[in-house]
Amino acid sequence: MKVLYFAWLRERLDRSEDEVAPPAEVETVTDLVDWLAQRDEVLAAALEKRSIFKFAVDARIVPPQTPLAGADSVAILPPMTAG
Amino acid sequence: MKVLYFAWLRERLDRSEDEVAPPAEVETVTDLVDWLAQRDEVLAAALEKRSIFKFAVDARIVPPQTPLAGADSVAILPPMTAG
Amino acid sequence: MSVEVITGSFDPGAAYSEFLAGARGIGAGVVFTGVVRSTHERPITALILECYVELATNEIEAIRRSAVDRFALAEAHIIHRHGRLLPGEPIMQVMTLAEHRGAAFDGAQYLMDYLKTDAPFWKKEETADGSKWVEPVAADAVARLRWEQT
Amino acid sequence: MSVEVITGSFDPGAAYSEFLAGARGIGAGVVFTGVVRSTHERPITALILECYVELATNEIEAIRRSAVDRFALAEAHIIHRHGRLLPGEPIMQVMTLAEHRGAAFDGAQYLMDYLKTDAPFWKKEETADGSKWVEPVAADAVARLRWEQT
Repeated sequence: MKVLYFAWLRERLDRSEDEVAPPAEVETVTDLVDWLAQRDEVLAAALEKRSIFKFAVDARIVPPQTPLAGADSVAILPPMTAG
Repeated sequence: MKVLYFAWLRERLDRSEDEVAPPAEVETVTDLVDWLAQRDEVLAAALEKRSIFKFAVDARIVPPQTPLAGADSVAILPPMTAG
Repeated sequence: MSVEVITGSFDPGAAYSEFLAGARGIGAGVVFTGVVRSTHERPITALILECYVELATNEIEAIRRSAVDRFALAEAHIIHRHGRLLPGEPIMQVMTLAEHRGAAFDGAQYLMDYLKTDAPFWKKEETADGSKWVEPVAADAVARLRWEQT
Repeated sequence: MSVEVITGSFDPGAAYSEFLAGARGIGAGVVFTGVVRSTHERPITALILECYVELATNEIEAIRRSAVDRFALAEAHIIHRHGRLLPGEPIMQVMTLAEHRGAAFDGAQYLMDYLKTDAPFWKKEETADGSKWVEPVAADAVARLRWEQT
């Protein structure tokens, strides 16, 4: 599964994506983000204010409690500034 | 002094303007309209619902109680439908 | 030129391009275009717009200045046609330019709401059965009121 | 094509002309254009827009459909650029078409308010002193809320 990073989160991590294979108990987007944060201090620090982020599974914005079942990609999205 | 008529008021009167010389006691726009209505039954009937009309003196919309002093033209304006 | 009261047609997109050309460094542009409507339920062959041109020019310029002041617009431009117009043709257009989108949208809506009730134009619809003056819409008077209460 | 997520520039007026070309018989068109701002107080040399293109396309199309349904729009079109943009260039444009002006204005404002908070674009300002990500504006979150309360 791919994890995608954008904007200042991408810059802070110095990469735009990770290829990961989380264990079976990582069931939801929230579980995945927790699991990623445990393995990466920089990510953990960047995600400190977790509530400001949105998440997308396979290019659709979803609530954090969404199950990962079968997902190819999960994106972690800092607050957007379109328009 | 010219009195200008527009839209359905112009059609009902079958003319777009009158050249008039009201007496000195006709001091305001309201006075003028009253004076015109006394002289013209068709105009009196057309102006029955007086409150729906607006008035312009020398190409500026003005309140009905505006003095005529020195005016070159007074326009009687049916409800507008711009836009 | 910020107010145009014209008889010929105009190109809404070209007019907008020209308006925006002066927008360097300004963030938000809004346009409203009114187009002659002809629907299946009420087909018309033409729309005749009568106008008191001198008053229209004065009145629209006054409305424009009041919008520019009230919403701190960087620019505002109004085009309004009169004469005989065909279905699908543009009748009028307002364009506003402001630092932020709220002011640009509010300015354009304010201009429309005031034009509807205060600009000396009168519409007559031409149909297969003859022609008829368009009645003013009560909603237009209500739309205008909101700007007096705020 | 009702949603365009593009890197090249576009001509706001030409895009509006093309949009209106399909408007025969529809009364009201509204456009909003966002332009790259560079002010005396905060001069920038460029605006970099990062985008998650696939998500942007999906999300903007979802917002577009919701606006069309909610305001009974005859048509709605959104153009949004990404990449490196210069001051004075258009960033994005929304265009709506409806029977009456209220729906056209509301539809365009709704689209803007949702795009601001839900479309995956991130702005970075490039200045003489370096570059900096643009902070989201609290007013944008508030602007969006009004559509949830009505």
